Amino acid sequence: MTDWPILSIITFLPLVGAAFILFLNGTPDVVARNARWAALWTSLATFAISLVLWTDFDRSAGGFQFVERTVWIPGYSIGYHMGVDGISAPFILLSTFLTPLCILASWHVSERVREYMIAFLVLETFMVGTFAALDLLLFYVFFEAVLIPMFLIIGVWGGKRRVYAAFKFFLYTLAGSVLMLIAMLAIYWQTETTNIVELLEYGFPRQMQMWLWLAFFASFAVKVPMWPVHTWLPDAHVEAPTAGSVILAGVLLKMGGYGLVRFSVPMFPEASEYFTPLVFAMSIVAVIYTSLVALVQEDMKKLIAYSSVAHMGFVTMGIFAGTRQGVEGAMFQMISHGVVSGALFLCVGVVYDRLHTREIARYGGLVHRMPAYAVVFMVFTMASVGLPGTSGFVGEFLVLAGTYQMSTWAAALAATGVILGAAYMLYLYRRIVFGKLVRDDLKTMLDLDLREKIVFAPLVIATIWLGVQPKPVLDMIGPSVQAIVERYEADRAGSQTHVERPNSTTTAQVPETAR
Amino acid sequence: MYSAAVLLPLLGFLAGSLVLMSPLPAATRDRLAQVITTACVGLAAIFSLVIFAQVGIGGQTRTVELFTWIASGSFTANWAFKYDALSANMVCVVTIVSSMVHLYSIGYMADDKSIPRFMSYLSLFTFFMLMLVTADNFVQMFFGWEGVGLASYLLIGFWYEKESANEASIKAFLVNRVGDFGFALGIFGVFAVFGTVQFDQVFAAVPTAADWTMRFLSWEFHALTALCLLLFIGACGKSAQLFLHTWLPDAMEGPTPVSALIHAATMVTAGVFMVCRLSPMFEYAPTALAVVTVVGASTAIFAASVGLVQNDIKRVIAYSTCSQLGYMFFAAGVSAYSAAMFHLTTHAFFKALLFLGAGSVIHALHHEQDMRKMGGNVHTKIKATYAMMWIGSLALAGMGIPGIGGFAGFYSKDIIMESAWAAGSGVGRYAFWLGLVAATMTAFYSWRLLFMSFHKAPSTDHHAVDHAHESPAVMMIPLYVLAFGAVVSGFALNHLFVGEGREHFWGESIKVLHDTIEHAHHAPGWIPPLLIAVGLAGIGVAYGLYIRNPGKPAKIAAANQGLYRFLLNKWYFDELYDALFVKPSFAIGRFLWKKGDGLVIDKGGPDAIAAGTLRLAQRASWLQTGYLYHYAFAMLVGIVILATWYVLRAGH
Amino acid sequence: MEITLGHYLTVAAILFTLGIFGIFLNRKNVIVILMSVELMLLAVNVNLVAFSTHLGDLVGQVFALLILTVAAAEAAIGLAILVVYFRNRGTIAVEDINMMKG
Amino acid sequence: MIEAIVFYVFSAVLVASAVMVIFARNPVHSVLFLILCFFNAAGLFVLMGAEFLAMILVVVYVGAVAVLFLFVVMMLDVDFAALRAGYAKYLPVGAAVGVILAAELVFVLAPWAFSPSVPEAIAVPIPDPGQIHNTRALGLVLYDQYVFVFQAAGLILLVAMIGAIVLTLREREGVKRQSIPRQIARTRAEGVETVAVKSRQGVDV
Amino acid sequence: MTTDFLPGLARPEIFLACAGLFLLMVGAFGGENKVRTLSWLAIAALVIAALLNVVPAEGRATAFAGMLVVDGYAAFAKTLCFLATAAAILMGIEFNEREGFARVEYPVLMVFAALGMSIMVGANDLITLYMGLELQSLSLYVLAAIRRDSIRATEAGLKYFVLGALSSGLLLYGASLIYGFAGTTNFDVLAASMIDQAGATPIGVTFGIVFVSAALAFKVSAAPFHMWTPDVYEGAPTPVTAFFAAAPKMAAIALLARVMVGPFGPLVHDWQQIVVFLAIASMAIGSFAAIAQTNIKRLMAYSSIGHVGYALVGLASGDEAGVLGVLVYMAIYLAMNLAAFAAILCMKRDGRMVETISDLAGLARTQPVLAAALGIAMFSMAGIPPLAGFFGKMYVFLAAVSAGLYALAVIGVLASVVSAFYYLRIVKVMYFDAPAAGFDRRLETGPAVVLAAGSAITLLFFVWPAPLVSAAGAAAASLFAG
Repeated sequence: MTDWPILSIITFLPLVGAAFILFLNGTPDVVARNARWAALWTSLATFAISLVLWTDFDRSAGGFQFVERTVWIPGYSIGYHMGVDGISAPFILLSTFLTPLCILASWHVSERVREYMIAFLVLETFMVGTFAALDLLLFYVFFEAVLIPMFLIIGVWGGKRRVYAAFKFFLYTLAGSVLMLIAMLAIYWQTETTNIVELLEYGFPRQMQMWLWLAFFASFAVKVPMWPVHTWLPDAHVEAPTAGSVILAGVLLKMGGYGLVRFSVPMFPEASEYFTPLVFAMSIVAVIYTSLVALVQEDMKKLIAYSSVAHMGFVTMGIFAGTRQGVEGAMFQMISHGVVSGALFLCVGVVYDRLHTREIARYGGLVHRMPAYAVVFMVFTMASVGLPGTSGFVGEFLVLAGTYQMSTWAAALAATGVILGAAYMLYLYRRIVFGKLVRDDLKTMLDLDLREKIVFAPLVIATIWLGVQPKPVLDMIGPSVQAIVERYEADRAGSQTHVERPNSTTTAQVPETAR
Repeated sequence: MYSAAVLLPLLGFLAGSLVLMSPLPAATRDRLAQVITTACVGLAAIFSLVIFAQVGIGGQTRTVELFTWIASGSFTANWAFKYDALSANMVCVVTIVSSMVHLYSIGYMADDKSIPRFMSYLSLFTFFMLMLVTADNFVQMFFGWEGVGLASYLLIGFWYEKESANEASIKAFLVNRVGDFGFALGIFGVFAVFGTVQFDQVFAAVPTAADWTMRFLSWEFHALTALCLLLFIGACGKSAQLFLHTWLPDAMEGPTPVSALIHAATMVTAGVFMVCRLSPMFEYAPTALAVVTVVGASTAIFAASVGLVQNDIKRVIAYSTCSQLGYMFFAAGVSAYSAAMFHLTTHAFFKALLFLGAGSVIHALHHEQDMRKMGGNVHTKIKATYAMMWIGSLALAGMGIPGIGGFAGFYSKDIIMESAWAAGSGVGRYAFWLGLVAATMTAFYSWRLLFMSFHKAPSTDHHAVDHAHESPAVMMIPLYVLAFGAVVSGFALNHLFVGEGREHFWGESIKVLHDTIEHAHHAPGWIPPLLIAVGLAGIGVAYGLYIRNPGKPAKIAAANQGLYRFLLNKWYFDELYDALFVKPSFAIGRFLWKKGDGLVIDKGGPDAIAAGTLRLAQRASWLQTGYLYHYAFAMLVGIVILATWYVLRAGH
Repeated sequence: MEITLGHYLTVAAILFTLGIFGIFLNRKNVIVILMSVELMLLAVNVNLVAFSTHLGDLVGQVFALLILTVAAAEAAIGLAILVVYFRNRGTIAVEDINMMKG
Repeated sequence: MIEAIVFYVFSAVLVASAVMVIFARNPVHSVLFLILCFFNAAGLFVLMGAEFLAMILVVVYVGAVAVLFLFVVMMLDVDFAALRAGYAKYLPVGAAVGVILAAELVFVLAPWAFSPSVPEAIAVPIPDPGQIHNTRALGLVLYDQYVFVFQAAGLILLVAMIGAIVLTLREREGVKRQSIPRQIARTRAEGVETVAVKSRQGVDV
Repeated sequence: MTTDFLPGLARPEIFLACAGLFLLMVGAFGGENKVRTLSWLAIAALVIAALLNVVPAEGRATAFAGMLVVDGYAAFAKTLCFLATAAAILMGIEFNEREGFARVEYPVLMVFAALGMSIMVGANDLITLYMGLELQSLSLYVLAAIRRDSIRATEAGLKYFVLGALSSGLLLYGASLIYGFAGTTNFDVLAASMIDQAGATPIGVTFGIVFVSAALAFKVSAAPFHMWTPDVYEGAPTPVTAFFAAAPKMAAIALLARVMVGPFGPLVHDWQQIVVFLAIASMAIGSFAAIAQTNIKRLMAYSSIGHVGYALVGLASGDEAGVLGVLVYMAIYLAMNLAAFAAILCMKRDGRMVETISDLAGLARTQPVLAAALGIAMFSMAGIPPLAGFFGKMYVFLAAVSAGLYALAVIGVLASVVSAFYYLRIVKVMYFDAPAAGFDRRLETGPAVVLAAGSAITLLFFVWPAPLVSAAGAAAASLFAG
């Protein structure tokens, strides 16, 4: 099995499906129907194949696995180089997991179905490619390419202000990324390689690290998005079609976090350490500021979009805490957020499909007519709030635990976000689901149908499963994170520990069984 | 069996949920859910008694590890059930009260339209509570901690059509979150300091860590003190101690069985349980203990004072709960953890009894909760309930005859007061005197409640009273069981919990450096009689005001308008918080959204750049005038710029 | 007083500048612009011939010769375009050549 | 000395007439001044020993190009009254920039220095005019070393011719032309129409 | 200096000259109804000429007494010029017929223009350079105005001509200064002469370089010598515009690069600033001014100005990597630009051409294939991977970064973000807006073929970039070998 170019298959299989859909013909209805099914089966097949990454992944090793490598651009040592480690594999699984759900959730899309499905499949290819690429340039190609289908998805199938949102999304992220491109070229010139594996071992001069770090950060900070470059996100989310929001929140934001973990911290450790206070500050502001903003939103999607910013603030904080728990928590938080925020957008989509408004005030008392919906929404609300036992808790908790070791201020301030997070989510839930059912149009709302239940079921299961038994995922992530953290610690100037232990020289009195 | 005791309620919850979603007829669903959940919890209660016998009395402590939950580097948290005297006792209390409440709910909620949901929630709560008490590490405890918060949220907001219920549920969750915020920080600190979150390992390391310091925020703290205080914030939130108490009275919006189970007997005592569980840590943090004492004592008096004037029957009991929790805390604060646990246990019985009794009254009066509309000698119609309320009140007031015996509260309150006195410290005395005053108030409002609910002349609305009827057996049996507990538990457990058997019983689960209980046994002999005396005094005043001179309370209230309002409005905590936190949060949020995001970031950032770009674009295209001479001139300017540049460069 | 290379170059430079001047200061008539171009080329030729003489190299003169040839061809094309433009527009005032802009 | 006087006379007239080319109000005058320019430039060429170029300049430019200009100016029959002299507005800026350029050029060119490697670089040394006169010397290299560009020049002239034709030659509507092939291919049927005339009805022609 | 004649090395040029003359004959005697045949013959001639390109065994050789150089670089550039010209002719066949100016001279002039380009890129002497440039330019002036009944076309021709003549004057003046300094016009000898000057360049030579580069900047339409571009692109008939934006630009850039790194190679630190200035100005103008456009041809004009700016970014480094970047960039630029113009040629409604961007509204619904092709071209021009345009940009920025020109690279990428805005706007109009009346369904053969080929190259370049990159690498190497 491992002799196969498994990553290439996962990456490009959706493209095959897209090509197939491209050449469908028949009456519009037939094309639409076939396109839907073809897209669904393609993405399901991709997911099925990607499960190999789960089953065959060697959890004891921190290095790259399933590596493929061939020459791509001659002369320049830029290769087609794919591989995964514990940091990228979960994201690939997340991407392949969410795509079929998105397609299923978009079943009712009736306009330009063919193009829609192609856009999603192409998007999947780019997403998987981004995480699988082991060549800097290849990474960039995939990373940026994502913009094209997403731009079209927002712009063509989006809401009223879709044009503004699509442009803002595209240009904002593009502006961030191009600086990274320059940095990548500078890296190439310094090291004469774009091989990520080699680059991770390369020690850049301090001064250069600073610039490279800033350039990379510009890109990833926008993508994550970090305060104050987050404003594209609410707009993009609000205007995107439901599935677009799901992918945007579920996977695209993770690219930024992935980039920080993959590149910024291990490749520029000195700069990362130097800039950690900045990142912490930005993260904390993101957590508190956007939580407060989320509290007063009148649009459901905007609220959840702002909550994404806040949640991603935890991620960036955890990553730059640079401790095992921090980075691992950030990774887990991203995976969890991918599932949960995606699911929340689907929840919004469900009611939007029925009433065609996202205004919170238009709803209320949905539980009377839609009990199943209320349950599902409650599960994800709680996961978003970070209730233990749901996936949201594990990441948030580890991040804070990890950050605490570096900066108690950061941890304490960010922890207030947990309170505010509960406030805006519960407030949202209450306004939509609870209360009296007064409006006539709400009284005719139908509960989740079978298709929607099928969409939500895996998400609910994943949310609970990740919350109760996160260990397999953490085991997957662990060795790779360990490698990064060890390297980072080695390059770090001094220990950040806040604990004074006057009566002992070592931590020996901490029981060894702690592990 | 050890696992089953915890997991059975979960099973009940899942089964109940399945029933809820099943396409069966409504009546069948209701019945099925009731039977399954009650059976599960009941079975768990039976198991818990066996466990109590084995672990508590038999001393066979054990930890059942299920599987690893979170493992990240040196951070490991397992799913495990830790059984020692402390948790066995709690499991017992929880499952017994819970099963009684389950049973009671069958009757109380009979008319409700979503019975399966209610029963499932109750089971879910029970499961979380059991997870909390059987945790062998901080994280699982936190799991249960937040889980019970969720269940509480769901149950308070059970009647989701009611706006007040929704608001109360959110408030409960959020205030608890504030506490959890401290709890979580405490856990992080524990991990940072000790490198582990396993109780055993932390406790083992505590003695060596007695003089460690740690930086928290920008200050240097004694490590254990800081950690304990942070953790105590969590306890305050859950146990509704002063400053974080505001949610508890509002939580009475939930159905009465919920109030009995969650907001009296079990969940709210989690804070006390936590402090006791962490006694090995607190013992090395005397400052923290002092804080616990002061907060507990202050809450005791504060809540009691508010309870004096409330008119909602459930709110009175709620404040009473709050006050009693204060007792438990200051007991723990003076290192009398076993006393705290003792009171916790007895309180669970009599407070659940009171709530369920109140529920029975409310049930009888067709969901009337305002005591001003009760009365009219309704006790003649609901005699059993009336009796039960008496038992509960007597137990609450700690009535008994010193040297001979009394109701449950008599034993536990007695030992607490003695401990407070015996602690000998300033805070101990503070707690003692406040506790004494609170005890008076407790007796007063308890009987005020009795008198107003049953005896007082009825209000203008006779209807409810006229049609009052005794509750069905399914509701009464739990009352009897709990009443039994309220009567005998003090006597039965006295020896084991705080008597000579205590060291054998608690074993390793509670650690004390100075045995306050021992001192308490040598406390002055005047304390028990004094307690009884102030209790009787309270009862007497209540009798005087509400039976003998029914017009008097209004007059007193009118004479002390300021004080009365102050107490009636709960010391204006809600208003204060609303003005300090809630309103500003929304205002700041709106400001940041409109002004921060909208004006500064967007208008100043991307939009400004976009607008600037467009302006530049306009300019750039104006440059293109279409006139040849301008074009030629532009070329010339280009040449001249370059030429001049090189001339100047050559000059250098 | 000896006439050096610098003298010729100066004359050529002035002539060249005048040629450029003629192109962008002219508001009247496109034909004058074409004449200005001729002036510029003349200046170039003066330059080339002067260099050729002072270097003792014939290449400059060959270059100048070819420039003369090409310039003639250029003038022809220019005038042809001018004529067709005039036919369409009825004017060759420089200010009127302004259909397209922005 | 004489050389200097001649140089200054030619140069002065050259520059002056160049100024007049630009600033003359009447384009016909401009053309005439241009011709004067050419003559003076030719004088300078002679002064520098480039007789052939001087001759070419007079023959080709004065004789052909300038006349072409004159021809076009006349042909287009521009309405001089309508022409505006609106450059005063831009004159200061334009003049300033132009003067800067001129100043820079003069500043740069006056102290001219050849590259030290010039001797090796000379490709075609000018032969002694006494032995091979200028025209012959040019001819010798033009058809030998520079034949490639010479051919290219030929193509350029061809393109100019094509261009001039394609742009300006037009077959006017309404002008009758002789078409010999059509005349030859003409058949009787095209030429004669036979009409059966019914009596008393006449024919519409 | 070699005195070898070696006319065999000039095979493409000689063939094209003969072919041009032959076509002229055919045209002159065949009359207007032979235009189609003539066009196909011209295309064939250009393709054959492209195939006739030789790369001498030693990598580089000069012919005609050093006037012409033949190397891999010239061959690469010539091939692209010829093919682009052929594509332009192909696109124009039906258009010209439809618009009523199908002239026999049209393909002939194209062929001569191609010949001029060929001479330009093979120039090894200032004189050759000038002759090639003029041969090309004169043809272009005529082509711009070939639709002689159109006011806009003739105005375009006039503007182009006047400013072109001005630029010729500048070029010659600069050339005369360089000749005057070094005593030679031959590039090889010049290069040798300049080596001595490196470090302390006399200002006269610098001026010469300034003037020459300004003139060449005019030809490549780099700001601030770009002013003719928008007007000419708008005014000229669309196939001619497509041609202008492709082949001559390629030739001029190739020539610029050859001049800069050849004779002036040793003076890289002197001319680098010129190129940087031109690059920044072009990128800025190209990005900003395009935003305000409503006519798609004008927009393409500004876009091409911007693209020249990027190509110049590569040149600014002045090394082999830079030239490689320029060549790759231009090759890709040709593909996507021709595709875009082919799409523009398809914009006709009821047989009449429309040119405003708003006419594209909703094209994605009325003609999805066309919209997709144009969309690909636009995304590619914006430099979004994985489309070819990104790789072009990557190579030039790589060169700039390698030369330490970080500021230039940063300005470049930021300009590319701005330019992305207007490329996206076209995509937006096609995909997001409500459909306007559809275009005529039938696509003409010429544009369709070019569109398909251009889009395919743009879209699939990333799959197999090796051939182009290798060829460009060899070409760049040969430029530095001499």
